[in-house]
Amino acid sequence: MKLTAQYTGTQLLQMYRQMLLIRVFEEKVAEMYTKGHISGFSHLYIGQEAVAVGVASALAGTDYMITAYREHGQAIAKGCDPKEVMAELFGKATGLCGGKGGSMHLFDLEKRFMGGFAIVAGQMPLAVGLGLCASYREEDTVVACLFGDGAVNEGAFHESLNLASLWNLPVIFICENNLYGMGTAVHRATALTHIAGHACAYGIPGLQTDGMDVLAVHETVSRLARNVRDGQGPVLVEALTYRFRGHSMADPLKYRTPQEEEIWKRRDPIPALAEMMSREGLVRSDALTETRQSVEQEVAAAIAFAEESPVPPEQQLMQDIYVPTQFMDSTGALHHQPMSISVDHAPEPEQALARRGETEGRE
Amino acid sequence: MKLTAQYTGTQLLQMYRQMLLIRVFEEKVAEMYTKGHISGFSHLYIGQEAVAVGVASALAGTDYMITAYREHGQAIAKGCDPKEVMAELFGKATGLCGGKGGSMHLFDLEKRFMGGFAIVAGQMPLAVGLGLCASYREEDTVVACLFGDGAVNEGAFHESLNLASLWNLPVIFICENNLYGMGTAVHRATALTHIAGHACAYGIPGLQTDGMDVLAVHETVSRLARNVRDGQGPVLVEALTYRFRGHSMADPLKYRTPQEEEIWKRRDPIPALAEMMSREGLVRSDALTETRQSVEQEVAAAIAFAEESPVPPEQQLMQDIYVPTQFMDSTGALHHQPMSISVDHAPEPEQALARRGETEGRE
Amino acid sequence: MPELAYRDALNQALREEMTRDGRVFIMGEDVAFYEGSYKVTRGLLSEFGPKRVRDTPIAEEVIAGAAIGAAMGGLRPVAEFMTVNFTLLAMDQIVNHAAKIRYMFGGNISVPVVFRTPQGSGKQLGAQHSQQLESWFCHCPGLIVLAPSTPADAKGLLKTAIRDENPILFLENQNLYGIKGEVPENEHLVPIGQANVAREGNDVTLISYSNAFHLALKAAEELAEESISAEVIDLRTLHPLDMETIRRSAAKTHRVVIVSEAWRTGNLAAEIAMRIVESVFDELDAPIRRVTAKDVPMPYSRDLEALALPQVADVIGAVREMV
Amino acid sequence: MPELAYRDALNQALREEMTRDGRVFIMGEDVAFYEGSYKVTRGLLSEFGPKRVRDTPIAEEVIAGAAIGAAMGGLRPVAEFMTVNFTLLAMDQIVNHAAKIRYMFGGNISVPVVFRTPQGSGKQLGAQHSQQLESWFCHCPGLIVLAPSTPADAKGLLKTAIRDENPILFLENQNLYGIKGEVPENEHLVPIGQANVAREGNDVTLISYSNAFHLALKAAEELAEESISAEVIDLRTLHPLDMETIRRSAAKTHRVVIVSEAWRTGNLAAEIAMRIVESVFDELDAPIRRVTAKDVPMPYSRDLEALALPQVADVIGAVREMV
Ligand SMILES: Cc1ncc(C[n+]2csc(CCOP(=O)(O)OP(=O)(O)O)c2C)c(N)n1
Ligand SMILES: Cc1ncc(C[n+]2csc(CCOP(=O)(O)OP(=O)(O)O)c2C)c(N)n1
Ligand SMILES: [Mg+2]
Ligand SMILES: [Mg+2]
Repeated sequence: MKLTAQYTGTQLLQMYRQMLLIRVFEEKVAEMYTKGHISGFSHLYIGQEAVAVGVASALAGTDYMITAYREHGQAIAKGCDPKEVMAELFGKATGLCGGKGGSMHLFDLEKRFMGGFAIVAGQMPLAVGLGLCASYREEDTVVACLFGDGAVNEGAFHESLNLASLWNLPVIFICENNLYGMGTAVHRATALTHIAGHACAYGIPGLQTDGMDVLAVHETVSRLARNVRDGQGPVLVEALTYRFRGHSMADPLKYRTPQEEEIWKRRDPIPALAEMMSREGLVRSDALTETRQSVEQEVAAAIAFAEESPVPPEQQLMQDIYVPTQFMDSTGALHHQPMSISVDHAPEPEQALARRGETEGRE
Repeated sequence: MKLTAQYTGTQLLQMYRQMLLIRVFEEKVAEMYTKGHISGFSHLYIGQEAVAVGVASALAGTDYMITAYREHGQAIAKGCDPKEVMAELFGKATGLCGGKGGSMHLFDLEKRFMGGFAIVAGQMPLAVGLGLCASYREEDTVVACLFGDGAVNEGAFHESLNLASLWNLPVIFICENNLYGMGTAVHRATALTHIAGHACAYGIPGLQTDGMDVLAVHETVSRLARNVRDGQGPVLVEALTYRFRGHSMADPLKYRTPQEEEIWKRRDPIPALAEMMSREGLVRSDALTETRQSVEQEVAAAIAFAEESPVPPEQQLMQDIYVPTQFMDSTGALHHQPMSISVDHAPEPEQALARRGETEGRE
Repeated sequence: MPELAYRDALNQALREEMTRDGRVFIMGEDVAFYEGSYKVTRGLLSEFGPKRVRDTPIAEEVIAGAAIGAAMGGLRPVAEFMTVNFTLLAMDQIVNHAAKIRYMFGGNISVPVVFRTPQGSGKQLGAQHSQQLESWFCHCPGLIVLAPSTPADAKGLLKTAIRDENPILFLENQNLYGIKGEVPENEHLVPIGQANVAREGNDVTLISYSNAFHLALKAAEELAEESISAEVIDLRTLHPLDMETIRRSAAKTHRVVIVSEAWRTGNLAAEIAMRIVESVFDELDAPIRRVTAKDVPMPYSRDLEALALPQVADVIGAVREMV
Repeated sequence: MPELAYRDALNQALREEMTRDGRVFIMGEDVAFYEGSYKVTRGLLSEFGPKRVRDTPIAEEVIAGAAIGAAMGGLRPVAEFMTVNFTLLAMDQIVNHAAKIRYMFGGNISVPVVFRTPQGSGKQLGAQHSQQLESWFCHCPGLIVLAPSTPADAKGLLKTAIRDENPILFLENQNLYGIKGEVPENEHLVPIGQANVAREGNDVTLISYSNAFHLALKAAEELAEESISAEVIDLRTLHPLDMETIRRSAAKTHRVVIVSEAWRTGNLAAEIAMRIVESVFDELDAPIRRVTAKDVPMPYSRDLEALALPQVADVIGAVREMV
């Protein structure tokens, strides 16, 4: 089938640009990590870009995405500003979370990027709760919940899929099966290696998609998202993919063969899309060059922004632990006099405020 | 098919007696509870007797059974002395656990009854560990792990079945599907109500059996036990059954209709077996009467034993918290002088001692 | 003021808050159709319907997590764990998610979830069903821990908790559901972080909460007959601690006994004691005493269980040795 | 004596015990093929084979539970949680099963399981990966809690733990895996329940353990230059506490500082302090000081993280204010 039948050149170029942006961003992250500008754990997404971009491009801006710790690329795909992502990795005050979150805990409420979480499968129950919000408020929002193949073995996976199915919630569970959880191959961790097949235990559809093909992912998720939005309940998607780098920066990668890596690297989703577009004459070759240049500039700007940004001031340490209550400040310290923000008028999360009218109107 | 083809009259009468013993025992428990001799929670097994007896009669004495809190009948079926079970319910020093366990925590190492547990699905990971022992020591022991339909929704169910399958362990997972977890019907708690069907997610066999027919249970479990003993890995059995009483003594039973209860009570496994045996002329009717009398005597003796037994002495309170170590006693208190029992020669669980030679010989 | 049982005061709080705010909903095991295993949610399903009163499977991790996610999305979940023992299955969601989400995301989101659950021992439920875990929850920044001991506070604190923007562990007590007391109607809000001086006295301060508060109160009554005047503080909020009230009382009576039904070692009582020592050391006439449960898994047998738990006589004994 | 890194001392203990006793085996995430994410189990798969060195799925509840079940069946499992943060997912099995099984079954079974896991903060791993949970585990009768701070104790305590019949939380520290020290060869067994007076002194006692012990030791060295003589106690066993050693030292120096990297409120430090106060109150010349982490989920940013954690200067500061 011709791409032109389904996509405009602009759409494709946009997907290409997003994937490339993530790739170049991540390569810079590796460099900055080695230089000591970024610390802690850093789990690169290189090789898996087609999944994040395929998923995000199939979602509406008001749809939620929630995920694990390998999430720099997913955050960018969902629309987060690479500057703020990079600043967060640098631990700077201008980062998405003011430097408090770091690589594993990116978050952007406005973009409905509901967080990177560092406990394997920990985000899955949360996704059910976000789905419940949509269902409760009768919105047509969907929740894309991303997780790794390793998460499938956690109890939280089971409890989440069961409850989402039982309550018919609009959640798209997307397993990025990159064949390994750290050094453990899927077949050594999961009895039923066909992950999409786990849907059988929850009475929901389970589909496999090619996670190295951004269009395949985009199409699978777009189609499913329509059904989910229609109230047909959750689905499980397995995107077959591969991380080109180690689990984290420290991984010596002894558990994979160079042959296996080679096979997958030949399927790199970024040149693959470029080639497809060129083949069908959908982009001029200088458009690709221009894209690379603009991406490199964007990443360089992100680095510059991160480098120049201030570190969080000392007094930030004890801030944001709590939302102040009548007699308690955000550090958890108690005060004798009621504070200006009283319980009744406590600030609410943006989205709750925004939707309040709606909700009240409906009930 | 004629019963005579498969069972001797003695076998059948033994199963009948076991079921009746459990029934009469449980009716007495209800009475003693009402009189205040038994406290805490008490979850009666009345109606489900065919499952415990069908399972236990299909196991060898060296096979393990491990289960939840509705376990009086299961303990008796596995060979525990009704006297000691009743004494435990009375909280007496002569009880199976010296009065420390109570209704939900019966235990008898000698009978390989590895415990009643009160956390829904909490026994399932333990069963995997017991299965691992058998596999590790290359014994042909099997582990029968009993649990309710409610447990299927817990993460522990998922993690346990996956690991047992992955490691090919000799565990028979037996779900007693009595249609309700407390007041919640299966279809309101589990997306895939066909519980045996959950086996699909673990690549293991899943079978349904009639939990109101002791012979059906016996045959299913016998057959599967052979395969499991042969090293074919774990299986999931769903026994369809019904508890004739409430969830516990306090349950007003508002969530079920009298009609539904009637239908199931008509399938009472005890008269059903009696009728089958009589129909085929396998027992004389006075054998049934004698059985009832002997069962009633046995239960009366259990009550007498429990009533006459002493309560645990005060000093028992702080005993058995720890196995003494070199400098620590069983209360957890530290001593300056090494105690007579030194770390190296600490007493070991009976079964470990018994098998030690074997294990060492093999490795 | 009408008299209500503790469970009915909670029920009233839920009903009022659900009426006031359409975002408030209830979820948990057997909370709807079965009306709660302790009947706290009685009548709510029929009043508010299945959308807002939701039965869940027995799956504590997703009960906790879905409630947290719903709170992140702007709803006001009140999730029930049938008993505190089952929070052990949801610890990761409570401690590593609910408590940390706001901070680790730089204050860009709040998690207004209330986890209700009964604690309590003394009903011969055995080791796995007889625990008090408040000392754990208080050792976890990001959580607020409430533990009302009276029907009025049960209502007032639950209403406040539901309106609060923070993740809250709301610890009820299975021994208290039946106790009765006067409960203000409608807008009765008890602030978080305020202990209650439930009885004034001069000779000794008894600090307590939840069911143990009633032991302390009983002890104070009996001590009064011996002309020992005990002040009794009901903490109500366990985290953060109202040290101001505690200190004031300690500085007044110069003697402190802390009563808790949780295990002794690592009990929150030690924290309270240390904070008193750190701030009003010179005011104390005697070392602070702790009256707690013994360090033992709870035995089933009635007699042993009674020995494991602190009794009124133990409180009185501790006071007598001090004054 | 040969010098070994802490991780290699642990490795040696595992190797020796597995050689000695065929019932000992290892299970956990990435412990076999990957050789452990902190390389503690390096070489063991190839030496002992896949039956005795077992990779598991990422499924902490069944890792804990299967280890407990195996212990009940007569094996000697050493189960690894990749970090202590993930024990939150196994809390039910650890607290409601491992710790209670022996008691609730009337002493008729034992649960000889060792749960190894690293704790530790200070590596910018963020809120969900930077916790110390020893205060929780110590508030749980039935468990033994060990936390070695040196390679020699790491080896000696792990060997003892593996031979012990009780469920043991063996807390390693990710900041210590690389430190080196002399380690006795072969049968080196450190008894459970014995603290180590690592440095003698007269003016103040610094009580600590795990990584914080090294802060205390450093502080003692710097204080020596100011002619303040600090005694440093390395607890090694956190539960049960060696109060005898602690009391003896407190009675000698009359001043105590407790150093812990866990959160302040509800920290085990309060328990230790209270026990000292309860037994040698009159011997103390100053209120006991606690130097702990701040009550905050751990921030990622390097500077903020350093502020959240106790530093050598904090220990020194606390001492200076006392003497
Ligand atoms: C509950 C839990 N257990 C263990 C870990 C340690 N850990 C971090 S990532 C990881 C592997 C996860 O693999 P997978 O889900 O396949 O995701 P991938 O890294 O391949 O993206 C493990 C074991 C963790 N973070 N959380
Ligand atoms: C983890 C956990 N959650 C909740 C409970 C409270 N509870 C006790 S029994 C029960 C119902 C279990 O139903 P099922 O597994 O079907 O067993 P049945 O009682 O029908 O034998 C519940 C919810 C518990 N004991 N453990
Ligand atoms: Mg993976
Ligand atoms: Mg059931």
